[in-house]
Amino acid sequence: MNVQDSQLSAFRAEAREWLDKNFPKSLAHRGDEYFDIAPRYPEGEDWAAWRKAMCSKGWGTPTWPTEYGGGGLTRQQTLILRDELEKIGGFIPLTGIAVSMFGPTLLEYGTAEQKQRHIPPICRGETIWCQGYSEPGAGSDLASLKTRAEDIGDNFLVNGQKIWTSGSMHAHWCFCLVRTDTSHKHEGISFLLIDMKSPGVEVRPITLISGKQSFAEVFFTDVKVPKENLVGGLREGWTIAKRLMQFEREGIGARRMTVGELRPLDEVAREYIGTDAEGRIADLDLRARIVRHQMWERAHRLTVARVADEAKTGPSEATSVLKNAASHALQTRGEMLTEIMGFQGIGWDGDDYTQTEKDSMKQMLQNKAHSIYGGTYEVQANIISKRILGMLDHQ
Amino acid sequence: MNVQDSQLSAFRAEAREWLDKNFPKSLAHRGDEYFDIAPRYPEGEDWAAWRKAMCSKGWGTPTWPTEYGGGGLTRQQTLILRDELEKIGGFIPLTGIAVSMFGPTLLEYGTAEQKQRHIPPICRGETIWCQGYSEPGAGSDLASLKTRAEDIGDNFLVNGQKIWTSGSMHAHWCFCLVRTDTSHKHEGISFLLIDMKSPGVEVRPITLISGKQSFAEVFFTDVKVPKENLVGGLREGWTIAKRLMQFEREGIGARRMTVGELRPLDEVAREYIGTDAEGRIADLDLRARIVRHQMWERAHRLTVARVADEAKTGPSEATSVLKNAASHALQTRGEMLTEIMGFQGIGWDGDDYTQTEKDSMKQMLQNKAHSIYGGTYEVQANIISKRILGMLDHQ
Amino acid sequence: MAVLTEEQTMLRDGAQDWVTDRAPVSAFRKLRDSGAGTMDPALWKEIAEMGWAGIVVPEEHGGSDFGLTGMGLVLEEMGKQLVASPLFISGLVAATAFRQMGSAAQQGEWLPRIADGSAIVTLAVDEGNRHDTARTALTAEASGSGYVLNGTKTMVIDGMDADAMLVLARTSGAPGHSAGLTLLIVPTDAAGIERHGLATVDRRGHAKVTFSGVQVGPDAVLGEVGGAHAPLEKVLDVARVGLAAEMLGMCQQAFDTTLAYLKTRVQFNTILAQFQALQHRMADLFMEMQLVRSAVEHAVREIDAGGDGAEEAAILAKAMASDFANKMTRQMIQLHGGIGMTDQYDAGFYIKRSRLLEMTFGNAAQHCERWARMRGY
Amino acid sequence: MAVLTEEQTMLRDGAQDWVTDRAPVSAFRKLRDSGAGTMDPALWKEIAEMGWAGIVVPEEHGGSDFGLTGMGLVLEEMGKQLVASPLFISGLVAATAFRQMGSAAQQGEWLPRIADGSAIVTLAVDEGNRHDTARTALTAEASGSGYVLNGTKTMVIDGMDADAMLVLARTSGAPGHSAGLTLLIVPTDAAGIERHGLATVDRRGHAKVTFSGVQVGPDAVLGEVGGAHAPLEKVLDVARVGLAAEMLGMCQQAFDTTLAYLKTRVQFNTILAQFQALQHRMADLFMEMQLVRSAVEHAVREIDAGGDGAEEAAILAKAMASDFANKMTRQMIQLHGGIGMTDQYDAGFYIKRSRLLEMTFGNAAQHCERWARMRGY
Repeated sequence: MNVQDSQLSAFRAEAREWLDKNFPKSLAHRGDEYFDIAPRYPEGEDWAAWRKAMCSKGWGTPTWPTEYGGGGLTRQQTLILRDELEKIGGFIPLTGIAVSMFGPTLLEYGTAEQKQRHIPPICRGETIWCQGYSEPGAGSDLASLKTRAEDIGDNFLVNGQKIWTSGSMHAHWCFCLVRTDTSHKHEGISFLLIDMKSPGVEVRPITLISGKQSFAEVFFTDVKVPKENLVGGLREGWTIAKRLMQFEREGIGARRMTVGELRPLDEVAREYIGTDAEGRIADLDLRARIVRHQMWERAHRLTVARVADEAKTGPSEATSVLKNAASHALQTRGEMLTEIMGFQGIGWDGDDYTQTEKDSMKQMLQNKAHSIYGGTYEVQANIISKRILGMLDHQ
Repeated sequence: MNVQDSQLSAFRAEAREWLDKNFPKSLAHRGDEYFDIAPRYPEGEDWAAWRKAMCSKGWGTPTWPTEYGGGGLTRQQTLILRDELEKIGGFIPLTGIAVSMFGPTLLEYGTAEQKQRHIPPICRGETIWCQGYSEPGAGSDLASLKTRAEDIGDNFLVNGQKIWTSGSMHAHWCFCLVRTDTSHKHEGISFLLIDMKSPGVEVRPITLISGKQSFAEVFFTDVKVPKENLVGGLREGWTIAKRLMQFEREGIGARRMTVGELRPLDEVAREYIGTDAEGRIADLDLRARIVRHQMWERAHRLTVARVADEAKTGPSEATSVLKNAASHALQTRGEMLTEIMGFQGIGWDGDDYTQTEKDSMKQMLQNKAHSIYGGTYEVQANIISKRILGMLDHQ
Repeated sequence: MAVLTEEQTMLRDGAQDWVTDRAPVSAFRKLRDSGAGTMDPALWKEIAEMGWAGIVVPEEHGGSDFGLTGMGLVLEEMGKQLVASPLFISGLVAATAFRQMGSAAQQGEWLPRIADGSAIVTLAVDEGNRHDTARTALTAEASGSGYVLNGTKTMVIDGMDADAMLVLARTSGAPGHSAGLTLLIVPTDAAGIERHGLATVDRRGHAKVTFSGVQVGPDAVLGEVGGAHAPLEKVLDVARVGLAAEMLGMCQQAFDTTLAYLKTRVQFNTILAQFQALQHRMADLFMEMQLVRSAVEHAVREIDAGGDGAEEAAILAKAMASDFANKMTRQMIQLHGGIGMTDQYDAGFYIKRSRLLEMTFGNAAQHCERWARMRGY
Repeated sequence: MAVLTEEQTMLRDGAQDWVTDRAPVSAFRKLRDSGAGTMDPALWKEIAEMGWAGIVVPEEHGGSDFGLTGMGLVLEEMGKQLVASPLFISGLVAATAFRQMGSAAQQGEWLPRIADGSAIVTLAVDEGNRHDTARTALTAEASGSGYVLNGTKTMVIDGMDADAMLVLARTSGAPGHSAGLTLLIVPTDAAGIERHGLATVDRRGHAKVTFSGVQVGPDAVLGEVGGAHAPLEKVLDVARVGLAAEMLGMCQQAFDTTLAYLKTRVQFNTILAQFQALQHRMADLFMEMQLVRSAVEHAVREIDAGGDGAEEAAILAKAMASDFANKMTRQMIQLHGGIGMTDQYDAGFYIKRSRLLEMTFGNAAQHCERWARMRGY
């Protein structure tokens, strides 16, 4: 055992002991509830205590620098922390785009003042951020955005409309792509931080096919934004946005199917469909598909781990691969769960269905967004073929 | 029952009686042998007698006009004839591209002299034709062909190289696309009939991965072709070629998996893999896939029949659909047969494998060409999306 | 599309016009948003007036006897716009059950009322998580000269709007046995019946029905006591093909809507329809849809021909239509992108309705299993 | 690609250089065309001299004890160029069998000779159409202090070149039972053995071997009499992961070759790589290949770790690599078009070799079945 290994062992022992003392047993395997309703946090003493404990230690954002309230852990240490969490059904009590996308980006591109102002509240789980990227009519072609920010001296004057801004109903701040120059497409974009309490900001929730309202439209009408809220230089917004999207894809692709462990499909199938004399799931066609799906899911998880292992330095190019493979896994699982639950799997409301059953249908529908947001499946395939495989432009 | 129906009933009775008298029982369900070695015909008295009987009646080419030796049957009558043939394990003893592609095209575009000279021998099964279309380097982009035909008075002087000319080793004649004008791509092409015995024609067989030599390269070196062998006008070759390719796709897509009935995969699986206590194929994953495959194959056959039914007049646009669906069916079957036969399915030579076993491997490999020749799967998808669905050019 | 007779063409065109005009998907949206109910009685009245409820009913009982060939055309058109009506369950399924299993008296009593739309009759067969008639546990015990019914049925189609139900009950044997099943006609207002609507994802009128000592007379039995399984399976095969026709229409519409969207939506300065990857995906979907259409049209013919081929054809049609409807509705959303995910767009209605139809009267996997068993493997 | 240690990197690079330089696929073509044999003894000598035959052999027996982690890297490189050599069956499988099941004496006798390449040892387990050790019918009857073997084995890898075979024989029970199986080491020149080469599609050295009263001593038995099934399955799992590594290499090469072809071939005035439909197909293949790579590299690690995860990991690797190799080799031909169909191009070699490896020691479907049973469904 070399020096590094023994240090890691020591860290593992320390982490285990600390978690044992601090993780409320009542929350074991309840990460999904948490995840599901992010970015709002569940109420209750244990939830608050756990968040407070983890955030004080900086482990809500384990890899971020300690000077801004992060944990300062290495990638290896972080893996160990996650491993120990998983063993006890634990989870990191911070989630959402501030932690997974905006924070890392601001740490790279922000000024010292901007970091000092915005990062520590994120580490403490206090501020909720939303992303002002997509616009109606732009779709996958993000850079065709039209929301304008006009220079009016000390402030920018922002006018326009954003869509698909997740969590904007509860957000304190919005990081926003705005057009400061109409003569260039990509080079005319800037990256602005907007206080959601500013006059002229209006939020209208969007109802999805799953019934959820996790996204909204945001309207900006003559909103004044101080110039100190510009991240990077004028017209450097697209560069920052691309970096942030890389974090986003990584997050979407790399994240486990949920924070906790999902119930294996075969177990659900045995319950809902039953087994034959030899103990096999009675629907043999389904049984064969469950196997293939579980294999895919397992290989996807292994790939997430491999990519994390390989990408010791900087962002990995594999994020598009991970995202598309995850879409496939998630959506197949959703469809199969509906199929398995049969007449109990197509409920929408009422007491005839358990909460789990109703959730499974809604989740199946909601999952369809996984291959649309953060760059569609098709956009990812473009990225893979062009950037990784070097197949040039198709036009 | 209306007049038309009663006429068709009468035709059915007549056909049945005639077939009963003329079809040699010894050939029942042996259509595949025939098909397999086309365009050469199997030897033996019964084979010759059957060909002679059918060709004399014009039923080798049932829909062609009687004046050129065809059967003059309507589409409905032809379907009845095929139906009655199938009932007794019979088959039409003419096959190959002269019957399925070249003949119909010449009937549309040829002069009276050309038809009188070339069609009757085809109806009698006497001449074998090959297709001089593809060239090395052209691939799917057929119109980029380079073989030149120079006007030298009474003749054209042909120089160039063709590839993938199936059956050219045995062919008497070749219908050939040649370039008579280099200043236009599509409009510079003409359609020429070339006697394969002409001086300067050389044929070199191509060995395929299946070990078969059904294709060859054909080299033309200063070959003189009389001008009366030009079909259509100068530079009208591409129009004729496209019409012929439509017949080709129709033929490839519409043809049954073979002339006779193939052995059902489930039967092969029961033999090679065995069954469980409930009589199910012991390999349950395979069993599920066999079902899906059989359903696809069945639906494909029904589609062939439906398209024939719908396309009362003129060629159908559905040929690309039929061809791609057939590629899928054929190739899936080939792969599954190899899988089912297991260690007996991967033999190449020797007495350790039955002929059927060895053929199955070679067929699996040979089938891979189905989605390549006659317009690749991708070219068909282009045709479907652009011509049928109107999705415009992708560039 | 199959070659149609003049009469069939008129029927199809009439259905197309009526659906487009009177019952487009926006009408269903209004119905859903209003929360008023799961079918629109006014539309049902129009449907009945046009004679569609009697399409498979013999002329002597007031129908037009056009068979499934005719009904399939109407259901396909209704499927396109997701029309919510009891035409399928009453006009096709119940009518077929009476034709094939009912006595002359029962036919005389029910078929005219089904044909003119004055009675809505549904089928109550399912009990567990998935369709499986043999597992029927609801009992019908002999009592006096009639029977007493006890048990619960679920997924009773248009059950809240029905006037009567054809109830599959066990008169002998144990759940799992196909012998001992009996089909009985029971009015929904009989004493001891409790119904409540299920809030299913497609927001149609499925009901759960509880039978507590429901008394019926001896004339309630359709066909042989204890021998309902085989004849009912034939009725269900007709129902499955009807569902397949509805799903085919749904798929055709989902495809057409998606194609139209791709032809107008611009991304990266290019109309989406110009992207070759999307062209090829649409080409593959179109190809598969052709196979499904062939399977459905074939099944319709085989059912009407009444021969041995009907069972296989019904299996094929239901399995392929279910699989393809699943795929097509997924692609409808994917190819629409974000807008397809919103409730204000119709794509969600298609995927939700599809998931339900896929499993109604047996899903693709169950029919694949039937296919294998029918062929002895 | 997994993060490698310095030693592993050197091994992988060495293998890559040697394969490219000495044994590219053109070397295999020459071997096949010559009809001289199914392996090149000169190449085998070089392989042995580089120490690769001893990679999984303990140092005390002349090996380097690099484990499957090391051997997997070499097999992957060899898979890329379809190198025909007994490295897999002798250097990995037989060596592992001796390590895991052999006595100290047997290890001392065989492992040094396997490691230095002077002995080629193979495994004779298969008898029927498909891999299934429990179905073993070849008998080993006690005779004197030893055994007499009667029966036939097929698909014996490199059987014509082997000096000895590890033969799975039935000492009790009936075919179908996993109890009663015994593994014995038998020299190929023993009296009563007849071998002949099978002309398989990949043109490698598979043999059929007939045993007619072959006499062996009591020291021929590896491990327990009648108890070979479980320990042999562990050896076979190592073999399966080795095959998966070879298939991964084959797939990687098939992918790279196809990608390079698409980047140079022009159609309709456009380089094929510029067609979006082909870009997306390659993107999907690349994605799936990443999953396969993860499964294979994970299995290699689990095998070397020797824990409980090895079985599941081996199943996953063999099933996924088999399925993907099938798909990738099909696409290799399709995307090459006509040239891919010709024998003069190498694509045919890849698809042929793939079909054989897919079913060696159990195909994807069989491993899917194992997966389900292992999880109790």
